[in-house]
Amino acid sequence: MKTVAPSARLDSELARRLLTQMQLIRRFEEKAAEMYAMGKIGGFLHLYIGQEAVAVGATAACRSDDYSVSSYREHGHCLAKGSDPRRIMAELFGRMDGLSKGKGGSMHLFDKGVNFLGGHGIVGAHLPLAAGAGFAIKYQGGDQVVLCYFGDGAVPEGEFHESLNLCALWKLPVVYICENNRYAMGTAIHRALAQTEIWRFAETYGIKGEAVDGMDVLAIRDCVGRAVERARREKVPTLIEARTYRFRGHSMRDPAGAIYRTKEEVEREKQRDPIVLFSERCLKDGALTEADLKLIEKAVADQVDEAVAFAEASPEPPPEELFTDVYKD
Amino acid sequence: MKTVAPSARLDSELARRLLTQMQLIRRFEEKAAEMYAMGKIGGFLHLYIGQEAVAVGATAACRSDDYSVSSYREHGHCLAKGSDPRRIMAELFGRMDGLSKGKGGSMHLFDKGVNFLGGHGIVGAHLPLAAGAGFAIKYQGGDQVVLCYFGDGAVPEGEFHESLNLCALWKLPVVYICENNRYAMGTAIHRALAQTEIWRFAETYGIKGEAVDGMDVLAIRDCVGRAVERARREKVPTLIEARTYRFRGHSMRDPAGAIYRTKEEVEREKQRDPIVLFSERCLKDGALTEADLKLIEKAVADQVDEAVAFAEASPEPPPEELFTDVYKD
Amino acid sequence: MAVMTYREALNLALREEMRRDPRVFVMGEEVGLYDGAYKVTQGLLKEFGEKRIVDTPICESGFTGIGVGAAMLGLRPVVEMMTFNFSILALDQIVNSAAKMCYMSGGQYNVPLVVRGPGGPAAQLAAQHSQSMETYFYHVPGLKVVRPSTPGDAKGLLKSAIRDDNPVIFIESETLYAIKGEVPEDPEYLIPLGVAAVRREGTDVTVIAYMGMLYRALEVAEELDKDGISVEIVDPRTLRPMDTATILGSVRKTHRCVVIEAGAGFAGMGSEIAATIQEEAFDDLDAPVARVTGENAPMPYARNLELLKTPSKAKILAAIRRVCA
Amino acid sequence: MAVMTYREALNLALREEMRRDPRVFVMGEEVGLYDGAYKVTQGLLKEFGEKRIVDTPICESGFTGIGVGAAMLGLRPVVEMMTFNFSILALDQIVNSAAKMCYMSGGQYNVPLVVRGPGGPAAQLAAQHSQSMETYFYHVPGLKVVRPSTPGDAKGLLKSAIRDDNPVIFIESETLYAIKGEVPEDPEYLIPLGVAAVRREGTDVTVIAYMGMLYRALEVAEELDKDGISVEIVDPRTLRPMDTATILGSVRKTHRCVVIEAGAGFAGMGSEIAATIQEEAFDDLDAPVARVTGENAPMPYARNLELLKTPSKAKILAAIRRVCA
Ligand SMILES: Cc1ncc(C[n+]2csc(CCOP(=O)(O)OP(=O)(O)O)c2C)c(N)n1
Ligand SMILES: Cc1ncc(C[n+]2csc(CCOP(=O)(O)OP(=O)(O)O)c2C)c(N)n1
Ligand SMILES: [Mg+2]
Ligand SMILES: [Mg+2]
Repeated sequence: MKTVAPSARLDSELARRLLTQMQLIRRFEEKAAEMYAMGKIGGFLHLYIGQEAVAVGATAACRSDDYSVSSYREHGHCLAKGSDPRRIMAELFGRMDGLSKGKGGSMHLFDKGVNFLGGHGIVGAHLPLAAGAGFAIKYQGGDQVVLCYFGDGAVPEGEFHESLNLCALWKLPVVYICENNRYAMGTAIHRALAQTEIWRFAETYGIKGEAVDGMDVLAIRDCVGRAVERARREKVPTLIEARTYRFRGHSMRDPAGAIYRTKEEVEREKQRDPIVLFSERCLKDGALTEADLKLIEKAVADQVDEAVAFAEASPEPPPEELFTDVYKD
Repeated sequence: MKTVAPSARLDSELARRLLTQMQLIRRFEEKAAEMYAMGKIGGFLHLYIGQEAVAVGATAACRSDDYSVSSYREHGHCLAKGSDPRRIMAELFGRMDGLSKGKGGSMHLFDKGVNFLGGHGIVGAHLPLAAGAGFAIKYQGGDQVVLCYFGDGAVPEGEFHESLNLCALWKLPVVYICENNRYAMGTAIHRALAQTEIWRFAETYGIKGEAVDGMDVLAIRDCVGRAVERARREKVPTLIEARTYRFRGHSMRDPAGAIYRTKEEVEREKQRDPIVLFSERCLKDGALTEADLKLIEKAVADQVDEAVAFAEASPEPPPEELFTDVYKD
Repeated sequence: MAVMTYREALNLALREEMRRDPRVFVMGEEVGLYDGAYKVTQGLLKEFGEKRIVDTPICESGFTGIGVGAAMLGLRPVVEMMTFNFSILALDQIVNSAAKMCYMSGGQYNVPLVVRGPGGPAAQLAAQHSQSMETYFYHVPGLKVVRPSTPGDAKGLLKSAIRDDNPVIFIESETLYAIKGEVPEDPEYLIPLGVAAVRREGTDVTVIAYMGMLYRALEVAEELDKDGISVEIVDPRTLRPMDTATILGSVRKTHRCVVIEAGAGFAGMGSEIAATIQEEAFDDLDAPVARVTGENAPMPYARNLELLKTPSKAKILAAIRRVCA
Repeated sequence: MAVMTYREALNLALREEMRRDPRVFVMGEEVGLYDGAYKVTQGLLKEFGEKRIVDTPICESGFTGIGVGAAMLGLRPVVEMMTFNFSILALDQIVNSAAKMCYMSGGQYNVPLVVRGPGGPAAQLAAQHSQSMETYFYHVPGLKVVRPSTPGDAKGLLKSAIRDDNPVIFIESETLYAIKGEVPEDPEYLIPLGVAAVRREGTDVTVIAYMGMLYRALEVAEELDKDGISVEIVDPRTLRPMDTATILGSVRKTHRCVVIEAGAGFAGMGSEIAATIQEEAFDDLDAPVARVTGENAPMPYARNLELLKTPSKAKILAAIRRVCA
């Protein structure tokens, strides 16, 4: 695995921003898990806990007019992109003030306001969509970039290959970020892929591939930053493999995630909690103080409480919403 | 491109067999083209002319209980596998004595008697079928091998990736032979693939990849022979890229094939006619004489005439055949 | 006769058929080590080992194609779709390879393949994960399509599907896995494909329903009994081939019919059944065949909208009353 | 009014819309350098250049997904399927991405995408290349499905499809590309989606047919005229949304109806139309709605069997006589 020396000096503003975002995602999802247990949220709920550094680091390398698109495990990517946590929570609650008026739910968060092209439920299916967004940017003469997040489980799907080939062939400004958390549900990566060094798939297509420590928000920011610059200037795609771990089960219905991995493994990985690692780094570097950390913690907690209150107060979508948005008039 | 020194001494029996098969395919298809022009054959007719060395060389590296499966351009593969030319011609004529009682036609030749698993019309779709045959062989404890022929146009399809990954992951005895004739219909390979050295796709999956001169029947036999041995002994797949050229248009409906390639290019490539090359080699080596060549030519011509006569004489399938074979009882 | 869950009945059918025939194997995502995403294959890895219980990567087209290829060589694969929603990625292999192979080869290569897994509406799984997928299959010559509504049927039909020499699409339901019912323990208990079941006898109206909708219809029938409307309920069990004779027989007796269908209504299974009934039993009908179907919208996530999307008891009741008026 | 072929009419529609709106682009296999496998896009590369006429590798799911993604960002892609048979590989992108995006996003992202190309029976192309693919689409909420039967419709409907803000499945026919007809040259000639056309007025029986079957029906109608049977022919033009009002209006007048469909009959478009008619116009019917459909078998290669597979004039004639008896 290639790792990257974190940038020498850590700016306080940046540190605060990154930590706040990671904390927000963490607390938001912990709360969502609670709400799920209480029956306020239904369906599938896939938590991003443990992987926060990827979304936050990657998004930090982008401009706000860049695009992101993700799978069903997309709360973190959507929050990092700048969506209003209140509207996300309302969406999870299936309420009218949710991002999609409650019609999408946890797996299908969309926020046009922040160029978040959605959470998609069919594994692998959003990789071509990202290529399409890249195609449109180039067609329109823009210089934005598309970040496409997906799991290691999407790599064996045909659309992974089709998308990489098309992006490489047509030189599209897409950064594919595979969040390799080592498992697709219960399937460890070596049981799914003949090539477990996912970044190496890039080689064949003649594009740049890179592996990065997915628990190090600054390393991710740097790595994605380079890819984004390449994409913006040269309109070329990159495949990044961010090595991370999901601390929870696959979804709330697989709470332990304990059949296919040992408790010891999970405990060991939790030692590399990206939020703890970054907090320590900030303290050590003097970028943030213990008091700053407390403040962040508090602000985030308030934001999450507010999100829940907002969601609770939001009405159910009215019955006629069943039939709106099937077509755009 | 890796090329392989042809085996030192050329055995007369082998020479006769390979040349006869290549000639048979060539003359059979020339006749089929005639029959198509006369309206005896309908639908699509994709000729293999120019590529005969691949099917013949590859099949010569196999046992008769090995399997082959191919695309819609499969007359050559089916003939090389040992199918009765009369029954193939009857199939092209849509007659009851055809391999599939006239229900499959040119794109869907099947011959269970010689382990020919069919011609398949959806580009890329038979690559997983080959993997499935390999899976079954291993499951049943057999030591056969599956040859899977496909065009360069199938490489950008998702199933190419899915199949290579599965075969590499599960160690299935399949030899994938990409007949790179440089065009998928009118699309030159560099307009379809970010990686035009198709054999290099093998690398990522950790399997052996090799390019071979698709106009040299002995080189193919050697190259496929090595792959078949690996598959038989170690149950591992191989990806072979056979570099060849189709002398005719994509199908009889694209007779010239002249929009997307120059006349000069076609003429130049025809200089490397695999049958001419091998005939010369046989003469030079003394494996065959001019008289032998004439005899072969004559025998093949007779066989093809016989095939046409057989097809002509065969009745149309009776109306009730519309409803048989929809299900097996 | 044992009482067991629908899930256990499927599991038992798989075990029995695997014990009986070494050519039968199970393949799919999470079927082995994880014991099945919905635990239908629980314990099979332990009993039969990795050779016959095969965990796959996520590549539906690839592994379904492997199933087809293996079937051509004489194996009898049971391919699990984690949910049938994902079968759309394997549709080419099912429609163009599995369903047509026997025909294209003039009967040389048949494909004894079962593709099974849960389908239909599930709780708040939204537009992509809560679809009635049978519509992609029952139109296709060369396929058989089964929707088993009870634990006993789950066992008897799955066993028949596995023994069938043709590709069978076998769509279970997440919402039925936990229901209990009587299941014959006889390892030769087979329910032939293509035979409907009369779930309830009645004289005034025929209701056709399967899976979750069948249970809703049964409840409605009880309520209507009090009002003196006697409802006969027919469960087709197999959608292709459809047991038209049983359906027509019932309608010729009751002269009225309501077809219920969870999926979107336009051009669904209900359309076929209604069209056939009016074609074959026009003069027996005292009222048009009514359809109660899912609304013509994608499945929404919000619980309140979701409830509106799928036929409610109230809607079913109203339709029956209407045709009986 | 110019006379041109169906193919030319499509070509003209594409040109006009591309001139009118720079967001419109064409993408697919062989659409550019090769001028289209069936020459529908002939000359477009020359006029619009490589940026807007995009040749793709063979990867239907990939490039259709690119179309959907590009549409989300405001472009208006016209994706060609070389033939619709191959759309089955892109079905997930069409059904789960394109059709549901607007709904799942609560109206934020709509997908103004056209997927077009030839479909339906073609001469001796056998089981995999000669399928009536509309059945995979018209059931799906969020899609519109068009089958244009005449050169004029080809132009007017394709232009409407391109201007529509929703995904439209536009299935042409290989066997119609060469037919000629009148085509308005007005670049604002638009035929709204969802409006059927009465192709022939008559009083005794309504025949519903589209594409090749429409022409067969028209011939049969002429023959029946001699026998004093007056046939009205309705061409739905759009299958989703279906113009039920026009169909019902006609049936209420003639009291009899025959639906013709090239594809396999079980659970096809004819089923939906027959079901709707009997539901909505039961008391107006003097006979059951009859269906004449393709036989329930894959498409055979042999010419004689192929002729038996698709509804013949004789079968259509017999059905009309039967309902008029
Ligand atoms: C095409 C498809 N097949 C199967 C599924 C069911 N499924 C949902 S998530 C998942 C595992 C995906 O794993 P990975 O891509 O590694 O992402 P992670 O969950 O680890 O974030 C599976 C099999 C699906 N949603 N789509
Ligand atoms: C999935 C699919 N897409 C498109 C086609 C139409 N088509 C038939 S052959 C062909 C070109 C294939 O080229 P290649 O794989 O290189 O094989 P070759 O014809 O050169 O032997 C295309 C696009 C098809 N049959 N299947
Ligand atoms: Mg994963
Ligand atoms: Mg080629």
